[in-house]
Amino acid sequence: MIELLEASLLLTGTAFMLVAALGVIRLPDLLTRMHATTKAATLGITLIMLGVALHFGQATVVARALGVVIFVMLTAPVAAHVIGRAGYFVGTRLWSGTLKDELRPHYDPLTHRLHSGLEEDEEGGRRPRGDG
Amino acid sequence: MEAVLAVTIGILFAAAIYMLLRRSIVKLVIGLILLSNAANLLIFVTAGLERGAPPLVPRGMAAPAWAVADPLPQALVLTAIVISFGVLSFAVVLVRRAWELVRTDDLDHLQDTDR
Amino acid sequence: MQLAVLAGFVVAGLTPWLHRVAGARTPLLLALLPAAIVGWLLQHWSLLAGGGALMLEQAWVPALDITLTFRLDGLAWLFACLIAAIGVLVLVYTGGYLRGHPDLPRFLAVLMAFMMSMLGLVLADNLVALFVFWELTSLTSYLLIGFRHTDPLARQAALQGLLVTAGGGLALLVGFVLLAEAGGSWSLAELASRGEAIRGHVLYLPLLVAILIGAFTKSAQFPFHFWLPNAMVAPTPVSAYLHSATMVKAGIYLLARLHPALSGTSAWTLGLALIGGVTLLLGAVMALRQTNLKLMLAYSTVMALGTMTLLLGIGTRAALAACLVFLLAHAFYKGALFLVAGILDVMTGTLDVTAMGGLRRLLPWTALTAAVAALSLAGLPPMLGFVAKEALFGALLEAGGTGWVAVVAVTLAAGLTLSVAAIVAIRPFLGPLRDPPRRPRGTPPALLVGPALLAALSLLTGVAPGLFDELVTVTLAGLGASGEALHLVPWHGVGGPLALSLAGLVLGVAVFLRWESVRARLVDVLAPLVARGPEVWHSTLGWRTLQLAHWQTRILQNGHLRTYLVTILMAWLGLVGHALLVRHGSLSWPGSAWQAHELVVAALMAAGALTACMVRSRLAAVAALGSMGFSIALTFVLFSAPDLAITQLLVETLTVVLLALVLFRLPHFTVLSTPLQRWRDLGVAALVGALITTLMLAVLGGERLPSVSHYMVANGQPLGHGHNLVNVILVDFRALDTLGEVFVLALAAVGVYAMLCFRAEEAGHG
Amino acid sequence: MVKSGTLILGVAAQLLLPLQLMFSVFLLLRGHDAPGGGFIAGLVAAGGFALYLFAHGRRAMHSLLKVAPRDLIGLGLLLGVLSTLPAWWRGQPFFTAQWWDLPLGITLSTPLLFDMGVYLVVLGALLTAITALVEIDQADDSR
Amino acid sequence: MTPVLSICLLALTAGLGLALVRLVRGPSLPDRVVALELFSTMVVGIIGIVAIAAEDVLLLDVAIVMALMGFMATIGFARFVERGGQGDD
Amino acid sequence: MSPLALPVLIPLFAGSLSLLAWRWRPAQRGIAVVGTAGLLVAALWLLVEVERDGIRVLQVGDWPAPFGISLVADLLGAIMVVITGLIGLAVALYSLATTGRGHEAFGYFPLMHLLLGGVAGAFLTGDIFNLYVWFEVMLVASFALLTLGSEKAQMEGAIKYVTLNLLSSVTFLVAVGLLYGLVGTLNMAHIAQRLATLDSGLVDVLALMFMVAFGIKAAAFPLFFWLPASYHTPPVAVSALFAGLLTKVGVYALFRVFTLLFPHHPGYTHEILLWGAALTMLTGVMGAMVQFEFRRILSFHIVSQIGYMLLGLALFTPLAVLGGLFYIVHHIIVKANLFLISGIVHRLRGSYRLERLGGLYRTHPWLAVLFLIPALSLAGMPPLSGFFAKFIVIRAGLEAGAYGVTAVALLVGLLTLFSMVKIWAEVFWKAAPEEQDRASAPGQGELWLMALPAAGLALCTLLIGLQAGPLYALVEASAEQLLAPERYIEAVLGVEGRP
Amino acid sequence: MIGAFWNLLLGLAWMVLSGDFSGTNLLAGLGFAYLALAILQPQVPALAGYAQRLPRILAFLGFFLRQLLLANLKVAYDIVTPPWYMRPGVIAMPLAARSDFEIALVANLISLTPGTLSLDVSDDRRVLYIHAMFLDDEPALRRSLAELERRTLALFH
Ligand code: NA
Ligand code: NA
Repeated sequence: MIELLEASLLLTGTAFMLVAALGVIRLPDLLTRMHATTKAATLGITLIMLGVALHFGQATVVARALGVVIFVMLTAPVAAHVIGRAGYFVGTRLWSGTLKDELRPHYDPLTHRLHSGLEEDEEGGRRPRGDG
Repeated sequence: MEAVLAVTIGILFAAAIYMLLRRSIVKLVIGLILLSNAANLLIFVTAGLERGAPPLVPRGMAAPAWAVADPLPQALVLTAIVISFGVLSFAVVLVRRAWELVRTDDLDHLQDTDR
Repeated sequence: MQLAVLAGFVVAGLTPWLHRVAGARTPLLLALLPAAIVGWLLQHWSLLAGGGALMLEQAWVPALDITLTFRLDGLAWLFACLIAAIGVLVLVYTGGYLRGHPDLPRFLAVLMAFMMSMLGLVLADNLVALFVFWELTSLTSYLLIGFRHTDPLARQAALQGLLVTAGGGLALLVGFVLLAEAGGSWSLAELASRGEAIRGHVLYLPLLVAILIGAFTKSAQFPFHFWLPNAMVAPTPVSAYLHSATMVKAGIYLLARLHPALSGTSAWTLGLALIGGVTLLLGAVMALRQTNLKLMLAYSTVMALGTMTLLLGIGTRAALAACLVFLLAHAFYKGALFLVAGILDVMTGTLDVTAMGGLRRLLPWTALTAAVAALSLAGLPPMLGFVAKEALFGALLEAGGTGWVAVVAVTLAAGLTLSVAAIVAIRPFLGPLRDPPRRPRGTPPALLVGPALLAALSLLTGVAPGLFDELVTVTLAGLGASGEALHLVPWHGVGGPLALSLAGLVLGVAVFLRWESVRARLVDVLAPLVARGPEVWHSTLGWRTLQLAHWQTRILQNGHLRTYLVTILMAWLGLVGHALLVRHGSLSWPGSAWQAHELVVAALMAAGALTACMVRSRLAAVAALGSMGFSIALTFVLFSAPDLAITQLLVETLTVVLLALVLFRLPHFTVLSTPLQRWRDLGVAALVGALITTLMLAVLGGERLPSVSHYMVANGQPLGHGHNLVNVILVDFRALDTLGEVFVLALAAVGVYAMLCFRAEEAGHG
Repeated sequence: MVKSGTLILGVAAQLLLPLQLMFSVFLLLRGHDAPGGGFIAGLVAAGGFALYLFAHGRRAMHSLLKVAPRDLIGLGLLLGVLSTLPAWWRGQPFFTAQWWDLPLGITLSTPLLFDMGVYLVVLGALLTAITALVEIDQADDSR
Repeated sequence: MTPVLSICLLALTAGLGLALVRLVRGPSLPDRVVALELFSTMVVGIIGIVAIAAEDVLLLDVAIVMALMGFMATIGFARFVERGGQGDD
Repeated sequence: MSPLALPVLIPLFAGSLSLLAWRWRPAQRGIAVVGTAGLLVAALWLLVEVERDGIRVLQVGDWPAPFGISLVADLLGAIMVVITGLIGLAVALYSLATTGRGHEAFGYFPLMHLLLGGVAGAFLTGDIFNLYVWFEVMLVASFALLTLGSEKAQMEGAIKYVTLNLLSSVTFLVAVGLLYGLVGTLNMAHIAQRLATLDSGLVDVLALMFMVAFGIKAAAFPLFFWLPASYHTPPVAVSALFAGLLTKVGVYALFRVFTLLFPHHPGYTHEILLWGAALTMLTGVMGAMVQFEFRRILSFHIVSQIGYMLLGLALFTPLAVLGGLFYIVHHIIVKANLFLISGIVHRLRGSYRLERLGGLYRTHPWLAVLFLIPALSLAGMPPLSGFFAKFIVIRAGLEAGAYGVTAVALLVGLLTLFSMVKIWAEVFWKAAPEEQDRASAPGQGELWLMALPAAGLALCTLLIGLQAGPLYALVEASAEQLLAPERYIEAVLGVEGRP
Repeated sequence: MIGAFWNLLLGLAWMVLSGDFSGTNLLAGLGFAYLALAILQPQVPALAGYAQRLPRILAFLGFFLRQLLLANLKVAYDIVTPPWYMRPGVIAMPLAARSDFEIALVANLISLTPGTLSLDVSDDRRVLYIHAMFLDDEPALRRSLAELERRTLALFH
């Protein structure tokens, strides 16, 4: 039973990882690819580590596996944010199917200032709106 | 597996040498990095490979009960990795400084000291 | 005696200080040393006259058979006396000649050093010691010839002399080593007694050739003669000293010294006689071509040296005796004439004979001195030169056989020399007074005393040559030509020699009378020969060597890093590949299991590396390197090396960070090389890779000895108190490696910091 | 050029640095018994500081570190060299490991001291290099 | 080694290959960086599987370090991109 | 207490301290002198012990050989360490006068100490991998020193220097890896023991790998390119240090490896070395002939002189090996000194280019004398140290019947003389050119501080020449040790020769 | 609050990593963690005061993991099937969170939630720009994002 659970955890984890890899190949632009790597891979690692914890069944291993998961979860979004932001700001092209971009109008490429669009709130009360 | 890795290492060396022979300084650095990686791996592989037996003594025992991987080449490679890391960091910065002073990426423009 | 010579060197070194104290009296004070040596030598003559020799033992480098032992026998005594005595005169003369010259102290220092080197040379019994002094004379004479060092010509002449004599010196060194091997000893005295063994040795011919080259270069024999006339740019005392009694005679001394050991073979006779004969003719002819007094004298020196070599080659007792007498005569008259030339130079400001005339009225004593010395040079009675020439002709006639060629040559040369003597002694002094650049007034005594004494000696010993009977006899015995006591007489009476002398006289007078036209003819005729002569060979050789050097340096050190790399790699491929082919037999494929994912990882590694090579973007290459590094780490994980894997991962990560930080400033990749170059590089790279793989397979598939690490595995925990064997090795078993490793890191960091921030600081200032 | 060091990265660095530092000490101390050791630990710590540097800038990192990274190198080297000497004092060849059992079950040893020296050197060396690079980068930008 | 593990390992290493393809193809530097980031994450997973296969807990330590430090490469690249080093990279 | 570890530890300790003192100049300068003097004293002590008691061995960490790392001092090692100390002290003193504030503030002295430490470690280690580590310490220190000052020429030279030296390091490392794979040990004595029992052609292959690796370090033909490209670029004290020591570590390694590990097939390996030696001599001297820059001439001459040392090793007779060793000692002293003197000239006239120099014979006669001694010694003129060095090698060559290569050696001697005389004529004899480089007048104390080490080294040259006996006896004993590797093996592994 | 949270977390991490669950080891871990945080304290204003909110944390974790799994499946499905169902876009999300830490935590959690990726926070920290993969129902997405933020902030108040 445990073995079966372990095997399925490992295989599912692997499958998610593969999906992430596939996504990185298939998805059309940088930001969508990053969705694949950040999430699918994190989930894949989590599942595999659960399998590992289950396999050894010792507290130390559980702790280690948990450590791996926590660390990945701590670092993956940060990395994604940093590179995604950098990629976006230096003008990586978005997929043609992208519906909207509310950021672009608020970004001043000369001063590198990123406005919230709420600055006028105090005076005019406009909500931030963007139209890709 | 050793034989397969021997071929791989040969490819690594070839790649490294090819990069060293480019005229671009940046490629030179990449060649150097490839070269030291290849050499480290060579030591590791030439000493013999062992699967699933890290050179760790289990808790409460005086020596591993089974054959473990040879720890000595591992220590050597570790030292070699560290050394090449130091050396290569230096080389990388050197290239940056050189470019700053000479303003060319072309090694063929760096002949003043030989002439 | 060693002490005296060494003291001489010390004194030489102290001369500048001495000069500060003693001022103009320095030369006289310095002359005390050679004078004392002359005294010492005279005092020991009685010992030698009995047929003995004085050995002064002194160790130096015993393990190398090098001693500083001095051996005083007849030959050494003769030379030492000449060196020291003429040395005294030259020192005195220098005091006048270079009075007030700013470089006088240095000149005296070098002159003293030279004198002591000559003394050491003729006194040393050990081959190596002799060689040491030999080279020292080359060196000190270099400094002397280049005395007027701001003049490029002086520097060039000095260099030429040095290269020729030092080059010959190297040949001499080879000759000496071979001689010692053939003779089984480094002692000249012992070698003299082992002539048979040496002449029969397989190395005889090479060692003879080597030694002859050494001697000939020093003694300005054809084809090495040219440096001597060029060396006339030196101050006159130097010319007088080096070319009358010392430097150039060193070669003659050496030939005489080795006569017992080496002579008696046809190679010796032929070599010496031939070269000597050519040289003497050449010297005589070339002398007539000159108008410069010193150059005429220089070529006549060449002629004299050739004569002595010829005599040594003939090697009969009479020839040897003639050689010794000739040597003495030449030392006297040539010393005197050079010094006279110096006087004329100082007094008139020129050395061109055609520009001088009638000086006897202004410089009567000088004229007299010149006349006496020139008589001796001309070989006319009652001078020692005449005695020498008679002996010379006598020896030649006695030798007979093919000696007649020599007889003709020598007679011809004697005639020409006579005209040279006439030109030197008559043209400047007789005839109508011409206007030289400077109008001379009375000669200072310091200048005149030397030449006058030497001229007087020529006359005195010419009248009473018997003074030298004992000396020559004893010396001959030392040369292995012992026999009954020799008697030198001022007049031999009428005979073959006199007839030849007369023939020479007639020729000489004829040439003298028609010198201007003869000279013009000679200049014309010889010009093409001179233009193709040994001096040109020498300069061509030097030039060609320089050209070759330029060429090879341009090819090798061409500034292209990649050709350096290719050269080194090809050398590596060639050497290691050759060894693998020749020394190592068959290769066997080390068979062991593999798993699919391992293959994939290996492929990823290779793919990462190849990607790094092929992508157009720098950062893509860095990323590819990163993927390769991670694959390597994975390999470490797969094959039980967790520490390595962690290290590799971290290092790889930080390398990428570093590269990203650095490459930012650097230019983009550009394709700079041609397709052909790329293919060539690919070929080299592929060969290297293939050889590495082959080497690994050879090691993996062959006999392998067990690793010493079993000890560490067994004792890492019990003795090293650690469960991680790799770490125990790193911090305990091989902690010294790790210590070095952290120093590498520290150094790299300091280097990086200095490289980057040194500039920042400058920028801050500027 | 985009301004570097965002709010998100800054907070992440603040949270990750203590974690990484602690983890590095952990790797250092248990390196003798499990994968780890001074070098690895030093790299982890250096990575943490580098992250902090990128997120908050050089000044913040320096005020955090208190000492110049360069001095860490010297200190580490000195510690490494000095750890070889106690053996001499006991008449053994230099570098012979010395083990002292202290109260509270703590064991101190020269290999550990040595590893700490390695740790400091690695940390110092990397930080020296990285701060120098960043500094120069900024100097270049300001020109 | 059980078939499950073999399959997992092969699949994951194949995934690495896919990531490498994206790394090679780019087209922009951030794309490559994302691929490298995925590469390192997958390595963590692979190490987990290998730990099971080798029955060695301590191999997980490698995974922990990788999980904690692997993203530093991305941070470095991002800094590069942010500071203007884009172009063809 | 054994002094065996001191020559390694003292510089490392001094370097660490100096690094901590960083910008505190007086302390750095003090440590520089005390540290290098300490190194010299420790080295002399070691030499005395080795001469008295034979080969000394220290098992680092008290691990029995071949399991730990052994430090081994035979006569060769001890002699080399003494020379290291000597050159170190001379350069340290000289540096006090010449090193600018900028250099001192950026780690000049720590780097110098650590370079010396690396060199000493290389000379004393008995472990092949440890040798690699010390090589790297030395190398990275030299990288840092070479680039200190960050001038354009330095960077250009350094790129070649770094690349080619790294190639050498990798070659070395690969050779060590293959060697370990073959014999499973790293202790050199143990390797020697095991190689002797191994009947494999791979031994020769590995020998050639090491030959190439060390040949690059030693700047032998055709592997020397990095040296002339870089040695004239750093501050002159650094040049002197490099010129004296660095290539000689490569030569030392060749001597060590080809007497201890691979002495079995001299007909193959040493024959190759012989060719290398001849070509090295020729190519170096020809390179020097065409140069007109003081330090470049000297740099090319390093290459050519390396050839003589290799010739000694290649001939492989007792006298030849002895000659090679004598040559090494002589050369280190003389070549370092010539660089120091070139620095004095530069300080006085502001240039290294011969055409911009001149007139120093008249203005600075003491400097002329100071130059002549090492210059003539380098050219092998008697009775200076170089004469005996060359004489022994040439005698050995002739006795071994290697006439061709001996002829080359002689010719190269003549051409060396030509080069030295060229410098002499241009720098000292020639009248000073009208247009000169600007150079501030040096202070009297500064000049003294520069001249003192140069004079000291010149005195050594003179003494070795005039009293060649003691040094001869020393290197003779050393050559004997080298040619009897079993004594080394026995000293390291014990009499019965552990596993 | 944050300080103590990290202190405890670090201490526990120490204990579990070293595999030694004795009290002294926990103490040591807390000590090391304390030291590490002490170094950091001057830099982080947020490190001040904390309360036990373990139950809320656990509930939040459950919520979060469920989100993670479900949305991942959606993305996976889109990747493995040939046509693209996704409707990506960048939206601006007004932030209720105020402290740096809160903003960062919200942003990172949003990044971990499939379908959304935090790009950047505006300079005045009032808006978080998010790249979303499925914008077919934007109001629903905004609602769920707001819910996530609310639950996250509830952990600290
Ligand atoms: Na280490
Ligand atoms: Na789809």
